[in-house]
Amino acid sequence: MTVEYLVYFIPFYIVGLVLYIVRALKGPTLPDMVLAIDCMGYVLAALLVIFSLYLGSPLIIACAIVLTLWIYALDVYMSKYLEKKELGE
Amino acid sequence: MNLLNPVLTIIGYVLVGIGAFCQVVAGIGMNRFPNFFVRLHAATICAIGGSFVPIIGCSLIALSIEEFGVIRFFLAGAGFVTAVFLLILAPVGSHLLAKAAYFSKAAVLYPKAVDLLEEDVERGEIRE
Amino acid sequence: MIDLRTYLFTVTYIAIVVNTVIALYGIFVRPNILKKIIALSIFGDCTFIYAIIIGFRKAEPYPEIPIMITQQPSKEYIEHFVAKAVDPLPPALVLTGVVIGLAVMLFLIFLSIQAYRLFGTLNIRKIVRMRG
Amino acid sequence: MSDLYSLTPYVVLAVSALASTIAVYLAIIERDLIKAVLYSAIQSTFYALIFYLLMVPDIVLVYIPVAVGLLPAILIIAVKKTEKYEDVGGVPRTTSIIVLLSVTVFTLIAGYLLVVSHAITFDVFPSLDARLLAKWFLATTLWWNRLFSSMSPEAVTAIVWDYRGLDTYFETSVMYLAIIGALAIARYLDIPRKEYREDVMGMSIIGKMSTRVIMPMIIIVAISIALHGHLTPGGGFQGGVTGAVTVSLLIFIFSVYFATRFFKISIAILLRIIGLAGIVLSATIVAIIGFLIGQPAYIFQNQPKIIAQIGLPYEIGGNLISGTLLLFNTSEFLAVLMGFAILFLLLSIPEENVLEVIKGEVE
Repeated sequence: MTVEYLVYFIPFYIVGLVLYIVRALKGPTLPDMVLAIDCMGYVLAALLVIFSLYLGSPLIIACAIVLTLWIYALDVYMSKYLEKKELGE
Repeated sequence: MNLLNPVLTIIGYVLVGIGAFCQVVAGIGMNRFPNFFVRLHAATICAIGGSFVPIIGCSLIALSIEEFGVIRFFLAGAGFVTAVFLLILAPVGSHLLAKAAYFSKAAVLYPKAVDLLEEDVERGEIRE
Repeated sequence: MIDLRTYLFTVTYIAIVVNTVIALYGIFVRPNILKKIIALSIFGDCTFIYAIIIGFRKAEPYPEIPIMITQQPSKEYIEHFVAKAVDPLPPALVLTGVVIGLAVMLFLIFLSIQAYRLFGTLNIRKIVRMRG
Repeated sequence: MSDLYSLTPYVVLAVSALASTIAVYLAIIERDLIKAVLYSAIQSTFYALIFYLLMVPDIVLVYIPVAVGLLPAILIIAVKKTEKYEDVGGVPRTTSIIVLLSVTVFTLIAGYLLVVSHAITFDVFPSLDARLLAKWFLATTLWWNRLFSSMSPEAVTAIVWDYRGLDTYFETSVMYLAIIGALAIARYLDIPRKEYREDVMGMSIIGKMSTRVIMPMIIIVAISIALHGHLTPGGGFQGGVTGAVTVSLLIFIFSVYFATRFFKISIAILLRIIGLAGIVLSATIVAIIGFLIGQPAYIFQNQPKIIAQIGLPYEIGGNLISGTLLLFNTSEFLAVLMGFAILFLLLSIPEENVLEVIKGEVE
C-alpha cells in the first residue's frame, strides 16, 4: 500500500487546525470567529478525506460532502444575522 | 492502467504536499494579519490551496490503489464532488460574510489607507 | 509500561468527562434559557460519546466500520470482518438519541421564543419572580 | 513506521478532545449569546471529528447537519428574535459555589470509579474484543441466508429498522409531535402574501446565482445518501437533514416569499403526513400480505423467518434492495425534509405579525 506515506503530511494539517482554533477562540469580532470556523471546517474536510484513505475505509468519505455544505450554511446564517433586514426577506 | 498508477500516485502526493504547505501558511496568516478584511486572504488560501488541492490529490491516489477494487471509484467520485462543492461554495461564503460585515460595521477597517467602496456608496453608485 | 495509545485514549475520555461537568454547571447555574439549552445540547453530545466509546475496540492496526464492502462474501472475509469491525449497536441507539434530542431542543427553543414574546425577558429567575 | 501509522489517529483524537474542552468552557462562560452559539458550533465540529475517528460514519452523517448546521441556525434565529446579551443578575453567589463544589465532587467520584474499574485491565482501555451480541450482529449482516440475515451489508441500518424497528418508529413520532407543538405555538399564523422582488429582497446577486447552480447538486447528493441507506453509510434521516440545507438556503439567500412559490406550510404538512404513512406501510406490509394469503406473519417483519415464511424480495434484477429498507428510507426522507421545511417557514414569519396576534389574545 502506498497510503502509509500520508502520515508525514497529516501533522501539517493538524498545525493549521490548531492555528485556526487559536483565532476562532480569540477573534475580537464576530466575523473573525466565523471566518476561523469556516477555515476549520475546510481543513477538517481535507482531513476527513485523507483519513478515509489512510485508514483504508473508503465508505466514510461521504461525511466530507455534508461538512462542506453545512459550513457554507453557517456562513449564510451569520451574514443574515449581521444584516439589518428581517429574517424572511 | 498499471503503467499509469505510479504517475497518479506521485501527482497525488505532490498535491497533498502543496496542501500541507498552504495550511501552515494560511494558519500563520490567520494569526498575524491585522484585521478581518486582510484575513479573508488567508481564508482563501486555506479553502482553495489547503483543501481543494489535497482532496483532488487524494482522489488521484485512490484511483491508483487497485486493492480497493471497485470501491476506489466511489472514493474518487465522492472526493471530486467534495472538491467541486468546496470550489464553488467557499468563495461565495466568504463574499457574503465580508459584505455583511462591511455594511453592518461589525468588523472595523483599522489601519485604513483607502476605502473605495465607501466613496462609491457616498456617491450613490452602489446600494447596500 | 502502558501502551501509548491507551494513554491517549484515556486523555480523550477525561476531556469528555470535564466537558460533562462544565455543561452540568451551565445547566444548573446560568439564568438565561437559551444558555441552558446550549449547555443541555453539549451534555447530550457528551453522553453520546460515552455510548460510542463502549462499542469501540482496539483492533490492529485500526478498527473498521461496520459495513461489509463485498457482496456474497467468503467465510474468511466474514471472520476478518467480525474480528475487526466496531460494535454496530451503540451507533444505532445514538442515531435514535440524536434525533429525539434535536426534536426536544427545537420544541424548547420555540417555547423560549414564545416566553420572550410574553414576558419580555429570558432570565428565568426574573420570570419566576414576575409570576409569584 | 507501523507504530507511527497506528498512533496518528489516537493523537488526533486527544488533540480534538482537548480543543473541544476549551470551546465548551468558553461557551458556558461567555455572556454574549451569539458568541456562545459559535463556541458550541466549534465544539460540535470537534465532536464530529471524534465520532469520525471512532469509526461510526452513520453518526457523523447525522451529527454534522444536526449539531453544526441546524441547531446553531435555529439558536442564531432565536437570539436575533430575543435578547443578545445574557443577564446574569439574580444568581446568588453561594448557589453557584455550592453547585460548582457538588459537580466537582461528582467528577472526582466518577474519575475514581473510572480508574478503579479499569485498574485491573488498564492497558486495554478500549477493549480488544467486542461483545457477543455485537459479533452476532456483525456475522449475520450479510450471511446470504435469509432466515437469519436482514440482507443489508450495512449493520447499523439493519439494526435501526430490522432489529429495533419499534424504537425508530417512536423516534419518528417524537419528531412529528415536536413539530406539531411548534405549529400549535404559531397557531392562526401564516406567511403574509407579498410579491417577490429580485432587486430588493435577499442577499447579493453572487450568492443567488451560485446557489441556483449548486442547488440541484445538493438535492442529488441528499437523495443518493437517502436511497443508498442500505448499502453505504446514511439512510432516510441523514438524507433528510442534508436536504434541509436547500430549504434554508432558499429562505435565507432568496427570501421566504420566493420559497412560498414552491411550497406552502399546508403542502409541506400534507407531504409529511404522506411520509409518515409510508413508514406505517413499511412496518405493516408483510403482515398485510400474510393476512391476505392466510399465512403467519408479523408486524415489523422484513425477511422470512423460520416460523413465518413470507417476506419481501431482497433484490430486484440483481440489485440489492433489502426488502422494506428501501421503502422505509424513502418515506423517512420525505417526512424529515418536510418537517424541517415547516420549521424554517414558521421561524421566518415576521415578528410584527406574531406580536399583533399575541396582543389580540391577551386583551
